[in-house]
Amino acid sequence: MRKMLPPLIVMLVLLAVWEWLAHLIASPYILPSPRQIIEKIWLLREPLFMIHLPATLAIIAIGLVISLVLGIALALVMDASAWLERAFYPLLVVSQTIPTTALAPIFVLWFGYSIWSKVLVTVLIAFFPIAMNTFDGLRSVKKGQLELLQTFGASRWQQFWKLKVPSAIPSFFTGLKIAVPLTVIGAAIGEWLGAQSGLGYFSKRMMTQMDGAGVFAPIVVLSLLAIVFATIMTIIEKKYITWRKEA
Amino acid sequence: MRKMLPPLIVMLVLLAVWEWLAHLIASPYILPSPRQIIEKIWLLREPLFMIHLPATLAIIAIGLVISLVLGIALALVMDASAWLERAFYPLLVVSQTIPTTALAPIFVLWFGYSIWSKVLVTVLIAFFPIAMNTFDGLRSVKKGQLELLQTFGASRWQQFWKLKVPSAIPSFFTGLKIAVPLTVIGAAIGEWLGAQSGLGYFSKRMMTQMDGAGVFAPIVVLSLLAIVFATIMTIIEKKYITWRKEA
Amino acid sequence: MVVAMEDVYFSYNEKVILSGLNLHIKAEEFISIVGASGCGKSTVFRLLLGLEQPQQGVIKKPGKIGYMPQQHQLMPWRTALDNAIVPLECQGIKKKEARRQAQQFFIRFGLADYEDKKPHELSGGMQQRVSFIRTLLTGADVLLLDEPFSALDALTRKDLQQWLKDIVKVEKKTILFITHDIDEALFLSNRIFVATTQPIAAFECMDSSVSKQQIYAKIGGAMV
Amino acid sequence: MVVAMEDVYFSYNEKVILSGLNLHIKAEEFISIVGASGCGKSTVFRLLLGLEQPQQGVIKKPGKIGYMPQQHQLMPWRTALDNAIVPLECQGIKKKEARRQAQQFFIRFGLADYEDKKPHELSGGMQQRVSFIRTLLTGADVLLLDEPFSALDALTRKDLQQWLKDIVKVEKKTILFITHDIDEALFLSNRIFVATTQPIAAFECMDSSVSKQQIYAKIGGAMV
Amino acid sequence: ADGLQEVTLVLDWYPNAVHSFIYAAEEKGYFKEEGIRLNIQYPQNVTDPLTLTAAGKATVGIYYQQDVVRARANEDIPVKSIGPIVREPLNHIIVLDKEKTIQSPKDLEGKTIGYAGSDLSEAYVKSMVKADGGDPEKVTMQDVGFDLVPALITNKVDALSGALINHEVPVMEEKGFPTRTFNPADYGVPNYYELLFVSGDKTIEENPALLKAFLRASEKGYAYMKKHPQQALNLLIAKQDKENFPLSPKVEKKSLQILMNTMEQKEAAFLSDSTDVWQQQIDWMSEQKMITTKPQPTDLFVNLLN
Ligand SMILES: Nc1ncnc2c1ncn2[C@@H]1O[C@H](COP(=O)(O)OP(=O)(O)OP(=O)(O)O)[C@@H](O)[C@H]1O
Ligand SMILES: Nc1ncnc2c1ncn2[C@@H]1O[C@H](COP(=O)(O)OP(=O)(O)OP(=O)(O)O)[C@@H](O)[C@H]1O
Ligand SMILES: [Mg+2]
Ligand SMILES: [Mg+2]
Repeated sequence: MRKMLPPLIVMLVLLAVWEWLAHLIASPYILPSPRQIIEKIWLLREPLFMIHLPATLAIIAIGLVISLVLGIALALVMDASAWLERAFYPLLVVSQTIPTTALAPIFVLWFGYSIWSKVLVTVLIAFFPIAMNTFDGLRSVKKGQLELLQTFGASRWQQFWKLKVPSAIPSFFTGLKIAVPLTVIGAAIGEWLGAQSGLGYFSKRMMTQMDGAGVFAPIVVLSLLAIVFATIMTIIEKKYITWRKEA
Repeated sequence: MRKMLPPLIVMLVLLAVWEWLAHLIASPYILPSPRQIIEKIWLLREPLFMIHLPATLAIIAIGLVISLVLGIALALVMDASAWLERAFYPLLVVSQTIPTTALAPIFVLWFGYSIWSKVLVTVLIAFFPIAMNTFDGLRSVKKGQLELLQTFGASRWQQFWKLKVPSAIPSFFTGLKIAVPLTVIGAAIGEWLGAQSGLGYFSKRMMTQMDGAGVFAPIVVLSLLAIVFATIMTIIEKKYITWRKEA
Repeated sequence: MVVAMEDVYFSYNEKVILSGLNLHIKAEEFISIVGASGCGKSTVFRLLLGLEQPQQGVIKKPGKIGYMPQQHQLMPWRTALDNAIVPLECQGIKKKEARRQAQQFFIRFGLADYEDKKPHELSGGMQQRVSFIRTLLTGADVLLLDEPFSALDALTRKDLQQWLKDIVKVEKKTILFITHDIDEALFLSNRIFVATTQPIAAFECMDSSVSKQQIYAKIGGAMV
Repeated sequence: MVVAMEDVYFSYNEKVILSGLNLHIKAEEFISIVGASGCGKSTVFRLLLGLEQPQQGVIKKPGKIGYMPQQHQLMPWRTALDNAIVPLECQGIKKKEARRQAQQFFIRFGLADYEDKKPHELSGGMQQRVSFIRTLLTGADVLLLDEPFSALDALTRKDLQQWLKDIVKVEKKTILFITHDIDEALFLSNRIFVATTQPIAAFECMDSSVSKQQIYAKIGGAMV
Repeated sequence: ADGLQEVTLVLDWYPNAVHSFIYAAEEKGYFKEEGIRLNIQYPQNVTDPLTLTAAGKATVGIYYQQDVVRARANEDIPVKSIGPIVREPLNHIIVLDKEKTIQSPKDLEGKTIGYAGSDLSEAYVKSMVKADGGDPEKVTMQDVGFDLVPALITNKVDALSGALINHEVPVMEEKGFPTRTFNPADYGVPNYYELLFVSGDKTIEENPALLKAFLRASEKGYAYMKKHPQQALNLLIAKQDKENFPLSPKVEKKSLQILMNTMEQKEAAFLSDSTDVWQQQIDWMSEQKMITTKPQPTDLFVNLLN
């Protein structure tokens, strides 16, 4: 567990600075201290972990799956032809520049107040880095290897699975490592815009009460969630992607 | 200009679908039609392009520069040692999971209602893909090339400029292509949280007046802005990064 | 004719490589191609494989060709054995069966202990042998081999030359073989094509009864 | 002794490559190393360069060594000329001056027209020559060359061999030279180190008066 | 299946004391008695109560009077008020009690006022300063986004417009920030309804019976609340506790006390409406150039119950 040391040290330093800052500002409704937040989490452990965390996790899980499918699909489409790349890339850019708040009424119109409008917000935020990085990975396929595979009579399907997928995996993982925290914040924003449960919803409700520690408590839970996910990603990556630097 | 054809066709199809949808919903306060939005842009051209666009552009420009500096610096730090990578990566993840709305009061406390609180929101959103992708690029440096350079007695500085930078550039560009639309939306969100001018501010004002076309008009301008930036990125990339697939 | 080129012109950008090349190879022939470095030997292979398109001329070739490129092009994420079986996989053969077939070659070529190594854990000569095995496993009747033995020590090389010479007889293969080793060319081939001009307008065709010196003389001035 | 290994043990994971190797090379010697493919020749170079650390034993070496790796390792984003001048750049020499110095070699080695080509636009032998020039431009007194001429045609190869033989005399270089071509080793070297055992416990040292057959016999059974 | 008709109600904000009568009616079964299955929604977007009812996606919404006027006048959005809930402004100008230099709106000259970026707030402030004899041009308006209170207590602004006397004020008090407030109705702005039920024209036309039933149930809820304010509040708080969102009982109690006086007036019953209030509002907004056309009050509200 020596690997855990660096993040722990940095985190502790950060918490110390935060605690100090919080005492300096001395306005817990603006910046609560870590101690206050932890107390709040403990106090609210029941609703936080039994009700709101599962609600948010559901959005994250569904959102991540859809982001993956959509992101990979778009990467494949753009990789399939330069024509399609040129056609789709501007669209992806546009999708990133439309504030969710502007689209929220339309989401509600179509999906009502169901989980889907929150999932949609999550997907809208998270699919983009997956699409771009996967596309980047697909483009990094070595020409020599591709040509050789073609001489073996490999079908497009085989070229894809035997060469493109492995070549794209390192970049794909980078995309995933960017997207995972975004699904977490995406879910929170989705709930922020309107929900009946979930950590983002909880945080916003607390904000209307000017309960600083209450605002940050669910956010800290969200952050920890993201760190857990990200750590899993990194472990998988370190374990399976070892060939990266070999020419 | 045959290269412009694919995006134009897709855009036109999309606009047609949108126009049709808008007529179907027939509630311009929820989904205005493209025609209505264009009329609105024309009507509001003076304030949009003379006042609000420059204000937003300033935030985007400053935000992008800071995101670049910060993102690249973090990538370098993480590349410098596995210790630092492990220490910093969770921090970056956390930075992505904190809703700007929760931090907004703190930003305001420190920066007041100046441009800097909006720049901060922009940076917080845009630096992450730059950092992650640049880091990814740095890690893709070929071991054999690095070893050879070391036998030439290259200093760390020389290894960096002669090998790491060129190796990282393709990934860096992918990061940039992800980050550019995010700076645009980041600026809009920043303004959304409190501003006196800017396209995001303008859109929000229109929303409180339930002027659907007015809400979307500045958003469309933002999107076009992002497309212009993204296109410039792509052209630069296509022009200078040609060695990618050669083993 | 199994393989033929009729009046083929090819150039990279402005640089003309082939100007009106004719080439006729009959089934079961073993042809070596020799010529100065950079004269266009590998390019001829690329044209035959359809990886480049001639600006002019006709190319006749079988549907299936086994190609061993000059650079090994092993996939860094696959083990040596799994790199070798790629052509079999492409033919839809199950991995297990494919590995079984490949293992015989690994044993024969002294790589039995290296089946599970990644390419970067192999020596240069080992990488080349894996690439060679991979080409053999295509099962194609026509093989294009681009300097297949250049990274091998003299004895291993001799051994593989003899093995190749024997096997092509038994299995009735047609071989095009690029090499810089004139002895190798003389030992293996029915005919030797010597690239004498720049760009290549025609190969000077020699049979294996000529002497090493005669070929040297034909290749002409060193370096392009 | 310019370069020396004393009782060096080295293994990759469990696989032992060197077991107690001793090696002594005097200034201005030209040493060729021959041995079966995969026996550990390139590994000896990596140890001398400090790219691998011995598990045991002492290695003596000069601060500056010129290394030509078995794979060319050219940077795909640089032109041939700019690849060659990397060592000069690392020494702080201005690009313009560096290019001027490199150009002489490009002309000498028949690459004058290819200065501005990217590596993938070069033939295999051309890439190897660029890599060779790059090693020469390190200006180091000790050069480790790992199969520098393996991709060259016979005539070019002869030409470069002669050139190298002449130049090392004039410039008083110490050379370690891995090759599979016994003739080449005999032609160039003062002494030939033959790897006879697996793992390498010692090199059998022969001077250039021995015959090709004697060396063949020493290398022993083909393939590891 | 249960023979009930579904009514989707989009609240103006998260549940708080002002919604006590609805929760009371729901818990006491008044909606069921009227054949209604109530489905309460919180807005995803501030304008949801208006736009969704206009689009027929929700049956009833709770929204603000001026926005109904403007929706009709400027954007021709088909919504109407079907009954005022809060009959007086709650949106007062708020200053910290310790800020002694601001004793009436004219003292705002040279000060900075934080608001959420709506032009309505701008109009209130300017009208009030002017009516009080000050120069509106000397007031600085600062858009502070959604963080009104933090802006005030960190002294980034000197006063707030857009915060409510029944929510932000008691919350600030609880946190140790007593305040002073100025009612727009006391300074030149005609009295207006802070909150009202709205519904889409189509719903009003096609299903007035359902809306009537809804309003009757609401009236019953209000009557209950009036008689048993503490119990009604407890119903709301219990409901919120079940959702694990603890409301501060102290704040909500204070809030309800303030609200009780505003939901019904001597001459006007709960949910009853009058043309005058609308006409005054239309005139004032037109004066303020917030509307380009002057709609008829009858286009803006209906009295379904009588
Ligand atoms: N992709 C390319 N783009 C431009 N020029 C190229 C390309 N590939 C090869 N060439 C040029 O074509 C010529 C022939 O190359 P080719 O690889 O066929 O030579 P070769 O005979 O195989 O040489 P060698 O024995 O050194 O491998 C060379 O001059 C080379 O510079
Ligand atoms: N990075 C590595 N990890 C594990 N094993 C390695 C690694 N590099 C080389 N080896 C093993 O070390 C042995 C010696 O390799 P080396 O490259 O030194 O051989 P060589 O004598 O240069 O052979 P060749 O003539 O084929 O180039 C081989 O068995 C090889 O499999
Ligand atoms: Mg070649
Ligand atoms: Mg080697």
